[in-house]
Amino acid sequence: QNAHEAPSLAQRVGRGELPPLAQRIGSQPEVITPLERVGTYGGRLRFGLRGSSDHNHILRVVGPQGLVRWDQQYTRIVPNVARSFEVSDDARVFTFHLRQGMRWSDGTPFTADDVLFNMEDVVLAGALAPTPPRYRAGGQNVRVEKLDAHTVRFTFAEPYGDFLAELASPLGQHPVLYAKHYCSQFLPKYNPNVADLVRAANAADWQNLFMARCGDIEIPSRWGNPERPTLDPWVVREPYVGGATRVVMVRNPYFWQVDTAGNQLPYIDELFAPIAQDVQSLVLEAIAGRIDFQIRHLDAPSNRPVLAQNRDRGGYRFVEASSVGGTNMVINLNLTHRDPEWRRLFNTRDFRVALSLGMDRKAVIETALLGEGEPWQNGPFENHPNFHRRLATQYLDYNQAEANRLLDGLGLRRGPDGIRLLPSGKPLRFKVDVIPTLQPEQVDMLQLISQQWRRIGVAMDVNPLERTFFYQRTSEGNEHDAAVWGGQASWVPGEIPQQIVPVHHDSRWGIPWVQWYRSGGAQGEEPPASVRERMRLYDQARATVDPDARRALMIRVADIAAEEFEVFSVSKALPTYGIVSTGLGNVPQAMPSSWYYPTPAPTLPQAWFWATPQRGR
Amino acid sequence: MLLAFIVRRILWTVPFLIAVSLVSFALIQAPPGDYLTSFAATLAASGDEVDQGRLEALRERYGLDQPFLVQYWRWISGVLQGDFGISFEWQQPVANLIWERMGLSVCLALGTLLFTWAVAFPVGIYSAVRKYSIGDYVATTFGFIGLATPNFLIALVLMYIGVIYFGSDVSGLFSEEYQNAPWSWGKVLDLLAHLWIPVIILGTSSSASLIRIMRANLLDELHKPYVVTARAKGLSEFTLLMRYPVRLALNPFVSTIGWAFPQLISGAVITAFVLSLPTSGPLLLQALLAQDMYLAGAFILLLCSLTVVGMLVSDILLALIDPRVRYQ
Amino acid sequence: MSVAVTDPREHRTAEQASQWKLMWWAFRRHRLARWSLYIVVALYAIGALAEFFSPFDPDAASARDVFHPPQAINFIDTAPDGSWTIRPWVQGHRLVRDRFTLEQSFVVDPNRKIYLSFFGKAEPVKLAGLFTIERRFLTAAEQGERFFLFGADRLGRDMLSRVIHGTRISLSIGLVGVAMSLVLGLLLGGISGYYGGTVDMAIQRVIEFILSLPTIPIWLGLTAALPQDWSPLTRYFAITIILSLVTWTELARVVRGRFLALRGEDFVTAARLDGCSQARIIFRHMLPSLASHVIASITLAVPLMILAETSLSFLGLGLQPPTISWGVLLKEAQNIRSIAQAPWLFIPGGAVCLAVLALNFLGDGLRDAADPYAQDGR
Amino acid sequence: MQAAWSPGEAEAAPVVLEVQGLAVDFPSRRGVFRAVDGVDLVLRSGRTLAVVGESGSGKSVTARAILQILDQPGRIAAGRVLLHRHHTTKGAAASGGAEEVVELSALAPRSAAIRAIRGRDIAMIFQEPMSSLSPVHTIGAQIIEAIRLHDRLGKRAARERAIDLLRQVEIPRPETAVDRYTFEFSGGMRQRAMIAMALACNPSVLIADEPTTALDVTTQAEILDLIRRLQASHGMAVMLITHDMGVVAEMADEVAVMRHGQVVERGPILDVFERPQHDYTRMLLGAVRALDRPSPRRLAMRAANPPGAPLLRIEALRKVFPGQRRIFRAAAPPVIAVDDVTLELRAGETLGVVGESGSGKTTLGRCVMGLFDGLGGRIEYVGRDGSQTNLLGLRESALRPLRREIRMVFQDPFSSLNPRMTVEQIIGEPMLVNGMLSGAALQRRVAELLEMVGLPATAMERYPHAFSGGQRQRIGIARAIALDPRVIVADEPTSALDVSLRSQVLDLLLDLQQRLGLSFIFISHDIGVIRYFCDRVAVMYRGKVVEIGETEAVCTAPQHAYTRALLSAVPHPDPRRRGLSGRHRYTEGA
Ligand SMILES: Nc1ncnc2c1ncn2[C@@H]1O[C@H](COP(=O)(O)OP(=O)(O)OP(=O)(O)O)[C@@H](O)[C@H]1O
Ligand SMILES: Nc1ncnc2c1ncn2[C@@H]1O[C@H](COP(=O)(O)OP(=O)(O)OP(=O)(O)O)[C@@H](O)[C@H]1O
Ligand SMILES: [Mg+2]
Ligand SMILES: [Mg+2]
Repeated sequence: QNAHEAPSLAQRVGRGELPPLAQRIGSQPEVITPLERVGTYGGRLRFGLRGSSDHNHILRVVGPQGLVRWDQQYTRIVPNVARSFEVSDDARVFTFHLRQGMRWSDGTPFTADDVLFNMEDVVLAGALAPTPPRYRAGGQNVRVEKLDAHTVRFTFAEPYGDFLAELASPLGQHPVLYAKHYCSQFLPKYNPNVADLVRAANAADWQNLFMARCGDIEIPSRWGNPERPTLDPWVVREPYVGGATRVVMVRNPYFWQVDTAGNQLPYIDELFAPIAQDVQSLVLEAIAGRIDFQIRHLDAPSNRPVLAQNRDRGGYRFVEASSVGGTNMVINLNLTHRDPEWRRLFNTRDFRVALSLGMDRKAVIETALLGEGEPWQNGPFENHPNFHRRLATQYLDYNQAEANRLLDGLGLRRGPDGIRLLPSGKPLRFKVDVIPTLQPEQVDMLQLISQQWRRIGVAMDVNPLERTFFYQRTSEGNEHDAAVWGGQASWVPGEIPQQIVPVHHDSRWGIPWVQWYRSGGAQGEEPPASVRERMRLYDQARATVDPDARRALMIRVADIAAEEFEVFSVSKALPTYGIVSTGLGNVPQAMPSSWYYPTPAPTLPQAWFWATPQRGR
Repeated sequence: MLLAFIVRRILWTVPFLIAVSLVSFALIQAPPGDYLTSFAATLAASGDEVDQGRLEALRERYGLDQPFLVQYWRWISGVLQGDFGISFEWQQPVANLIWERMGLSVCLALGTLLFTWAVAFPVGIYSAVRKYSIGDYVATTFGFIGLATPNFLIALVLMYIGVIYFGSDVSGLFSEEYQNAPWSWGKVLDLLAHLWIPVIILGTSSSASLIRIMRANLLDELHKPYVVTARAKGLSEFTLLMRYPVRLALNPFVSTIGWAFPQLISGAVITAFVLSLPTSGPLLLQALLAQDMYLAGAFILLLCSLTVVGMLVSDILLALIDPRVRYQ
Repeated sequence: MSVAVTDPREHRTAEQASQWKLMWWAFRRHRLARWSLYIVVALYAIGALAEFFSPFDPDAASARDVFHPPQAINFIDTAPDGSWTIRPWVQGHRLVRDRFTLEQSFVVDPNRKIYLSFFGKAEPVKLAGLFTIERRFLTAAEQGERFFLFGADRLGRDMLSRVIHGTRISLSIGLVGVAMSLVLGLLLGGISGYYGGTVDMAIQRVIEFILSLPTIPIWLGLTAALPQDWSPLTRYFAITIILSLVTWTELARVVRGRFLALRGEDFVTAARLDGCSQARIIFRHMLPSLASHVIASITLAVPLMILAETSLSFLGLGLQPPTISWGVLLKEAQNIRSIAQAPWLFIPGGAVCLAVLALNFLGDGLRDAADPYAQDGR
Repeated sequence: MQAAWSPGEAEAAPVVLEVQGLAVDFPSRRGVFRAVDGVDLVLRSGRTLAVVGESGSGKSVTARAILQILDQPGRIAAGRVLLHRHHTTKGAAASGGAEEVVELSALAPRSAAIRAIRGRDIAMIFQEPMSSLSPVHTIGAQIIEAIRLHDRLGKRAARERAIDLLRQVEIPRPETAVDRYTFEFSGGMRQRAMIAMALACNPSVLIADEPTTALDVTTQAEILDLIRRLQASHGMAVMLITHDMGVVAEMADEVAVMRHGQVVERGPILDVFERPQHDYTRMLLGAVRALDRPSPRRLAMRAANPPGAPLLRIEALRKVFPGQRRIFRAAAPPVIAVDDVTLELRAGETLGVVGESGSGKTTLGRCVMGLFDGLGGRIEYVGRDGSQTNLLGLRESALRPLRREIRMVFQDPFSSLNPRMTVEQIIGEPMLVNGMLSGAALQRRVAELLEMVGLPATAMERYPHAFSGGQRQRIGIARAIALDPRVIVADEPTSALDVSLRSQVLDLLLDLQQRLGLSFIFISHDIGVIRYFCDRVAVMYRGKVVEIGETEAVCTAPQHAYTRALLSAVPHPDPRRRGLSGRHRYTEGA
């Protein structure tokens, strides 16, 4: 095989610091077909990080190198770390074949033992955290076996069709997350003297030390230790730790992907992420041309005019991150409101229909969304296989008269100031909770809606809350009247359809039902029959492998949801735009935008390259 | 005796700091939820989803499900042994995170303090002595414009101007090559070259207020009979001013020293945030917002200690410059 | 026997001016202070009668007018035939928007003149929630027409109306905080300095305690303790009070320092011997000596209080839209987009400056009026 | 002009300072007030010009105008002030005898030229020494500053010189006193510190504005001696502003009499004393003589109405000021200001207190007012209803009603008046807070009180700083009598008043005494005033009462050696007896 490598690595090989390329990538590297053409080596890719809780941004660029991944179109699950996989017909047994000669970033071979270590000693042992439900089915943990040095088998007690999608999601990387030879030293099972290490590192306990050194999927310390061996295209040089001002990652000499010409990926030498605390300074960095690729943090519509104006100065173009479906803002009335009177009202379908008809969606879109958008309720777009017309488009017209008729029909008389009165005589006035810092346009939209609802005699107050308060109040406390949240959804495997079935803490229309579902009926409140039915169908869908069967089940869930019309919203979720430097090649014009995908990792940044060498110093 | 006084004050700081730590711990915990709630909220806000089961497990591991006093005790007993605990967010010992940042913060605060005094003193004296002169009006107007503009807005505008018109970056405290370099002369010079921008941003409003305070207090002293006496001795107006009325007008200045420092540090938080300064401000803010309580607690405790020292210095100086107050 | 020795050179006039009168006379001579007083009164009038002074509903959004630039008023209306009349009007603008970049621009529409009228009719509103008015200070002559003297914001809302409405909250609730911290600072600082001893010790420790806590956790902690279902305005009021609970300490320390020095003065002793109550000694005799300092620190505290919410909003606290205050307006303007494309959104900052400067010069005037040494000067 | 002074008599001594047609204006709301109106003065080398005159006649303003340190908004409206530098010892040495006349009035008040003259050529002692010293610098620092400003002297040398100066002005223990603060000094000590400061650079011209008002006669005599010595050795010209005709007689070579801003008479001392031309001068001298003997009115009053039962009984009173704790140095030794004083004040009687400066008179007065804690002994006060209360250890609230009955006149009029209140408010304050009067009635009463002490009603709306020293003192008196009290502790209440006014004020007090049965504790160093006004007198020395008795008895047959020394130092208002008094000093143990 005539493989090629980056000049810097070639030098190191020449100096004898590294084994030759063939030994590093083994015999079965993944061959990537570049999007546009075979690239050239060099340069660095700059993207902006924020100082806190932005570790997933690194993940999105580096990619969650799990056993499998989504393809670029977000339609198919393809092998990744695994060379190939097989799924049994009953969707209970999953066999993964690993790559021969593949190595961790420090040169140690990667084998089935690593998978076993990850699963048995860490995940299933619950050593650090309880086993995620993702690795359970039918109330039992998955069984993991090593068939040979390069083959592992996962066996579930029950059918579990969504398992591959779960593995492809950024949360499903556990089976190949930790290098056994390195991380096992922090487990008492492997290292009886772990206490010494703990003391030397000034850590609280071995768990803490393990987390600090080896990280975990969703915590920043995953990027905090340059020593930790990984399977990623770039490895940490300057870590993401508290107070860091930048993160630098350099190419992994053992990375296991090559292009069609046999060049080892990644093309780009270095990831360089300056840390800005404030979004506005990120905008400035972009304008100044100090950022080569960025979607996250910059994608608010309000930034777009400035970014557009400065495209030449910053030397970037826009890249579209198209939404998978759904909407940017779902209004969730709290159907499980603590006050029975409100609960009764919110649970009245006609009331919700009236509110939906009472919104002048066109005006809101025109004003708050800069004219971009289309009236929409919920669910995937027209071109998506899961598209559900009724759910998406019912009650979209602006029809004050009908809304008033419905409300009058519910016996809600208007009081002296034009606000309707509840049966108890209280004015019909409720609050909608929103996080103002998150998507600022939500507040604007709500303000406009509030003015529109006033005309049908409904008083709504916008209640902006800091995000922790919001979360506490709406997702944990169930203390809200109503709340808004984003609702991008296409109901594909791995993604939670929280707006049509209340199974997640973002289903703010029925939090006690979520608790009931998650606790298996032990906590929360038993939901009504229609919700229970949807929960059942959803569980069934998750167990199903066959895409068509699964889709049919999800459509049934959507049918019920459309009938119930529990949540409603304003406009289609619009594509957001990121910026990408004009000199960067192999970057698609558009990419799906989703956490489960997660943007842009499946577009393979490791195959991006600098077409114009002067950029990306 | 001064020594006894200082010793008494220092002894007093111990229970004081304990009380402060208790209250600040309570304040950190006052917002609803805990680190994990905010962790989940933040991730959810970025479009990332978080695993609920993990949260529960972590909550237990961090002891966040324990009663307040138990948690406090866990923390403070560690602190007393020099162990500030672990930052939840970064999984690192807090002590590793704070020192360098705190050092830079102190640098910045010191710079700002010097700048403020260097500006406020002469200008304040000038505007008192030449009351209602053009210079006085100019100083007043500019001062108030500075005061009426949020610091971070100035920062933002400066950054914008820097980028658009000069193509240069005004944020941060170090050039790229020095960011993670070990300390050296070059790095110090680099720091100084970057420090002046935040110093000016932070210093404008505080110098504006000091100017006004100086002016007000000086105006009160300028006509006192003892000033005339001094004038009759043949002192030059300048020496006269400095030695007599200014010295008395210093009283409020000195009273402020006590908290100028910690306040500069905590007041700079948002500016530092906008300018992405590697000072303690942004980290403190994150820690607070994220309810990363040991980290936040350590910062607060440090700031409190600074205040206590500042107060001590301020009290001693107060006694030095005004014998009427001496140990009353 | 009566001993009356009078100095014949001192002409006697029948009326004797009281100190207040003297101060008022002295104040009147201070031209800038007088003008500042007018401005402050005008601002308060505008704030109180916001509905009357603002041409439009401050919340009325309009898609057509997003980021509409400010228009200048013309007073002379020239007809095509060259004749002219005096009638206020503004030039109409047309919106052009780029679908892709969402960038928009307004081009002057030379054929459109929007005529304005003073005291014209407009949609009836409730004035300060009390009674309904139909007329506005300045509106479009034709109902339904819009014009933007201060430009429009991202939702096409009229900035002029918003600034006018913001006056109300910023100059009322915002200043309540100043007043509260003033009262607390004077009272506790005064007591501490006047009595000294244990009281002083206790108060000083409290002050140190409060001062030593960094402000941000206090804000976060205390505001978090506020019930979430309060209306934004109530919450804001409470936050203001919380702010003042922190800010009084600085004044108190200074007051204490000065009181310690002052309380030994003979004139204070004299007041004691005159039988003045302690409150009177503190407020009538000692405090006036601090008048300059107090006035200065009030004028300094005002902008901080008005703007406190801009910092608070960084933490997701503070006053939130839809409530309007100058701080909220400024906070909404705090982004690169406004700086680059809609600088008129910073007009509220100008309003803050105007108010603060006016208050400051007013304070200067008061200070001078109360300064015996400045009585006859100038 | 009055013809009292004929140029032919001009002495050979060269003219050092000349004031020609000086006029000073104070613009005010009611128009321009001309405080000094065409004053001509001449100061000669080695000679003393005494300026006497009515309180408020513009003496201090003239003095200040010379140095261009007028208070705002005062300004020199006309006239010239000329300094003949070549006639001064210093100037002659500097200029080598060449003629050098500096027109001070033409120099800008802040110019370097005039600064070089202030303090060095012309030094000034201010009238109100108690307020004229910086409260935050030590006495020493202020003197050293004056020394080093004009003489190139090392720090140590300057300090030595400061100590020496303090010693010369009779400050006890000057080595420690240099490091003390103004507020630790008694009134007289401050005045002496002020004098030391003025003399620091051996000025050619000394303007002394009532330099001895707070000094007892013994100290006063020493100070006057000191000035005379300097005059002789340096040819210093002195402008001595004073109300004490004794001092004038003792010191002056020439006298100028001022009234209403003008010099109404001037001439050599003998001429003026023996052949006064102006009515005012005659009245002044008449008043001096009247003050030299007991007031006939008082004697008549006592005959008709002898003093009653004891009203105030002071027993073994003791006040110790703890030694100041200092930074970086050992604590100073404590000061026993009042040492086992036992006194008794009867109803309707006036008890004089005389004594050396710093002997604890003011402290005694303040103890009676209950202004100090940590006192030893008792102060028994008999209320109107005959009840007895020990004032010591009473709480502030319990003292308040008593303070309506016991009032005080402060030694330092300036600092005892709130600078930010108008005179109306100051005098009205006690009546207002005690709920006696308010509104227009209060204003009328204030006007009445002002008139009683010889101030016009227009004074009401002015602030204290715009008055002359004597006028302020009278404001203080008006405030004390406003409440119709039973006891007044008056601390040097008439020291700044001219003689005629002084007797009028004393008569006013007698009048009140008669009407209200008032009792006085009257602290003064002016033996004349004591004799005129007091029934009994207590003599204090170093915190102790060394002698107490009927005034006449004490004055004519003093028992204690200190009293004898005191009386021997009393200057006589007769220039022909100058230097004749067999003055001797008393030192304890001697
Ligand atoms: N700052 C001022 N503003 C207005 N008037 C003033 C001011 N200073 C002094 N005067 C007036 O000028 C006049 C002269 O005052 P001056 O102090 O010279 O009197 P004096 O002769 O020294 O009296 P005394 O013997 O009482 O000290 C007084 O009537 C006084 O009221
Ligand atoms: N606050 C104080 N602290 C320390 N020592 C003081 C204080 N006040 C007065 N003294 C000292 O007490 C002594 C008596 O002072 P006091 O003022 O009673 O004297 P006096 O008799 O009134 O003198 P004079 O006639 O000069 O006014 C002096 O030696 C003085 O230095
Ligand atoms: Mg005088
Ligand atoms: Mg005295």
